[in-house]
Amino acid sequence: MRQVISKKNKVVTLEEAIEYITDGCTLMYGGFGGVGTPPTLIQGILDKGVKDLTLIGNDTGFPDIGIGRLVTLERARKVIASHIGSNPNAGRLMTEGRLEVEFSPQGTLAERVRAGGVGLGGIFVDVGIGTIAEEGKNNIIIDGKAYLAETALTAEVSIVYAKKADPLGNLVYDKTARNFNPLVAMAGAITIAEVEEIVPVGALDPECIATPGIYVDMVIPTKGVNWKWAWE
Amino acid sequence: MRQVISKKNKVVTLEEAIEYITDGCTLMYGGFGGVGTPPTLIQGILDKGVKDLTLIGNDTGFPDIGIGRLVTLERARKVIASHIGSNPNAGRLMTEGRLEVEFSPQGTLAERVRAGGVGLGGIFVDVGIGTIAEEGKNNIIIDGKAYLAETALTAEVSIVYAKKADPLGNLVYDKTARNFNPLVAMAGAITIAEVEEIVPVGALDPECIATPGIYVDMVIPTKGVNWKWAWE
Amino acid sequence: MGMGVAVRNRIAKRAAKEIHDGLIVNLGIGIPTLVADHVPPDIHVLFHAENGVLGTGPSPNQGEEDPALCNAGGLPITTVMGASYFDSAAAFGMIRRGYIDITILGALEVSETGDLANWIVPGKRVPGMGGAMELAQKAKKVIVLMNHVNKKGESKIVKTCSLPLTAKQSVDMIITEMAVMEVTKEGLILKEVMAPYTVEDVMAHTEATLKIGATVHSIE
Amino acid sequence: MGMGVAVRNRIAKRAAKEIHDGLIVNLGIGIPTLVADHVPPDIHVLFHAENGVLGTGPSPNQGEEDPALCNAGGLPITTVMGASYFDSAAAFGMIRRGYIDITILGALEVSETGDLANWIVPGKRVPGMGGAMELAQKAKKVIVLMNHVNKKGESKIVKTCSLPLTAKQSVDMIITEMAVMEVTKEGLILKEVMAPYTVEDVMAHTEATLKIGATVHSIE
Repeated sequence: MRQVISKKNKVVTLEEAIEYITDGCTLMYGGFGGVGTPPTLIQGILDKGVKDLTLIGNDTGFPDIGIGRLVTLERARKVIASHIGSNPNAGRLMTEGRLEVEFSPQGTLAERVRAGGVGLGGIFVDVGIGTIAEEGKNNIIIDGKAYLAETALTAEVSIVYAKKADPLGNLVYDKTARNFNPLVAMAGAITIAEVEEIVPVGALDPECIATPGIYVDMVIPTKGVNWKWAWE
Repeated sequence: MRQVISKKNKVVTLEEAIEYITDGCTLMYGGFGGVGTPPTLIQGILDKGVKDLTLIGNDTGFPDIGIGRLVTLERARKVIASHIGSNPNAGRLMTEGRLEVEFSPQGTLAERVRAGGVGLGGIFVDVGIGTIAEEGKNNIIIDGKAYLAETALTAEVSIVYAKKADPLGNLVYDKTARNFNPLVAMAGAITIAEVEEIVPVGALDPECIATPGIYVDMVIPTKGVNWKWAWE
Repeated sequence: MGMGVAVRNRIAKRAAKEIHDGLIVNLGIGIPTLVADHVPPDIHVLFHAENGVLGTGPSPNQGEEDPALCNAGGLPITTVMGASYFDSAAAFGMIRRGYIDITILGALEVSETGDLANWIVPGKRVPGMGGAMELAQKAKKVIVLMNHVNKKGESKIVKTCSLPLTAKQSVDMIITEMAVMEVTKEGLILKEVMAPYTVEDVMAHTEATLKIGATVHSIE
Repeated sequence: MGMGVAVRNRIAKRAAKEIHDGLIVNLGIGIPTLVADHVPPDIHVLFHAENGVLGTGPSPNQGEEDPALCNAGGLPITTVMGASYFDSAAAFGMIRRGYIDITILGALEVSETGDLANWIVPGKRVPGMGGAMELAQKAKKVIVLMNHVNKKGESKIVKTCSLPLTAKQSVDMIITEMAVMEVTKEGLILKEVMAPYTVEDVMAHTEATLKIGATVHSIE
């Protein structure tokens, strides 16, 4: 589908973007506790009724915040994340056998997503040695030290949230709403960016572009956050 | 030695910085064809008479440009790089058996340096499969596909060149003079940044800092490039 | 943690004493978050949050929160001069590379050799490890703040962890409402006792082999 | 490459025809660098350089060069609106992930199955592979621009490479001063002949099994 998208003006409607997110697909999402997760795309996925998703992201948000909304409404059959503690629905569904959950240490998860995004097969890392996190993983010894082989993660579709985009898909983020977004943006075969503001080509400082447009296929304007933050 | 360096004001003199670069040490350097290689630090190393260096960086510059000056004057016993073609002295010394050279594909080299900088053991990558670049490397099969295990690189001292620094060591770079610098900055046990301008804490946009000061131990002001570029 | 504000702050205050000038510190959620408030203003510390910021400052005033500026626990923060933002891979790069001088976090169990368990209760709660494995394994100094005993009154400081580990031999110091203990090569050492508890109280509530330090200070 | 400016530009001009609207293109040093000058201005192309820039523009005027703005060959460049700078790891991330639509580079030898050798002459020159392995292995389309024969008059288009490989089965198209050839599943196909050379000239100077395409065009 990638070929039909314009490389010169990537701005599309929500409806056009949501077409690419289909039942059973692998969906990677930016955000950390919901901060930096694209609210309008989440709503669009909910409204379209997409189901059986494999979700890949840092966490499962909160019950009514971020990706948590999809988890709570049982739109996912599997989640790969570093923690699900802030969304009790995820834990309940896992216990009930209705949601498969694969955990990675947070930094390892970030590197697995990045590795997928930059075309590596994976990384080796010593985090989790001596814990159950090493179960089922290849060991590799380098200079007498043990490492775990951690495989790259990619997705059919990645969704990210940014502060500004130009029509070429160049992105800048906003403070800690950056988090996993630049990594997730690289790892999707199709990447959709929801942004607060669309600026003309040339308006972004080339030194400060966090995600070059090469990684972004579609840009949609956000309708804003439609949930209440936990601290509110 | 790291402990004696102030974390609040990392600005030191060239002489103080060069103390950390000693005979036989492993020295990693930023730059790509000399662009982005710190000229004042190179001059300081030459003047101090440091020898038997193991150099790690993208290339060996030109005979009288960048790291090439150290190579030409036989201050290195080993180089790990992706190419040495622009400095015929490197090739000559290698042929004469006076300089050991280890090649990595450029992107693999960048990732090996980054891996060292972010505390990974290494990466696995399929670049170079079916060529002599795979000799002596561990193979790993993931989902039926072959990858090479490429080990992380670190250095005792890293030297980088940046446009601006604040006293905390936060760095921003200048256009394509960025290249390997942010990676090299992370991989040194001691990292010295030579910069065009030192600005007060708070003057750099927190969104645009390419190298957070956590990675930088010392900052020195540059005396400017003291070589003629190949195109001049 | 099921303890009052005064006790939580007392633990946080004691932990803050470990933070010296020039250090880089990562605070976990819960009591550790309170530690920042107890660091004297003349001490220059850079607080790191693993979602992607170095140089966090005090909590914002109510009504001045920025939803795009939170710590790893999702709570609104501010930043100090010289702060920087980066992605989570870069944030964990700093952790794995060993640049975090002190990490302060909670625990379910700590063993006398410094093993840490804080991410899973088999058959009950499986919240996931988040960034705790990296922080516990890689920070130069790991300080655990927690209740001395669990809800059943059982010691959380044990000979051997029964829960799945977060990291082996990683904890350096434990601060509870009863005591301050250090994990050393010579074993787990009782260093300080919090009033009104006595050395005997602490020993009675500790399953691990706890050696009494040469000088056990009492904290009022 | 030991050929005149006119011939070099002719090869570059032919290569430019492969560049369509919307593509992302990486140009190697030597003749490939000239290709940019032959792309019509109404074609929107993003040129990528592996040192760390997307969106390079024409060469600067003499005296307007910026030493901090160069291509991977170290030559001064400019940028276009919408350009971005990044480090070399990010630059190669784009390459390995398959985002380069076309890479145009030089070669020492190309085999009839598209094997590329361009980084080492054993016993003579060992310049290193630089970024050629990534580009040849990962770009969607690999175009080689080179002399048809080497200095000894021997074909550089061979049945099997004798030099160490840069990448196996990677080259899609070869453009020389004599001809345009494509590597296909059916073998190496002669598609175009550059005047004044004839099909017979090309066949006589090609060691590889070269099949004559259904319609061989002649380029004036």
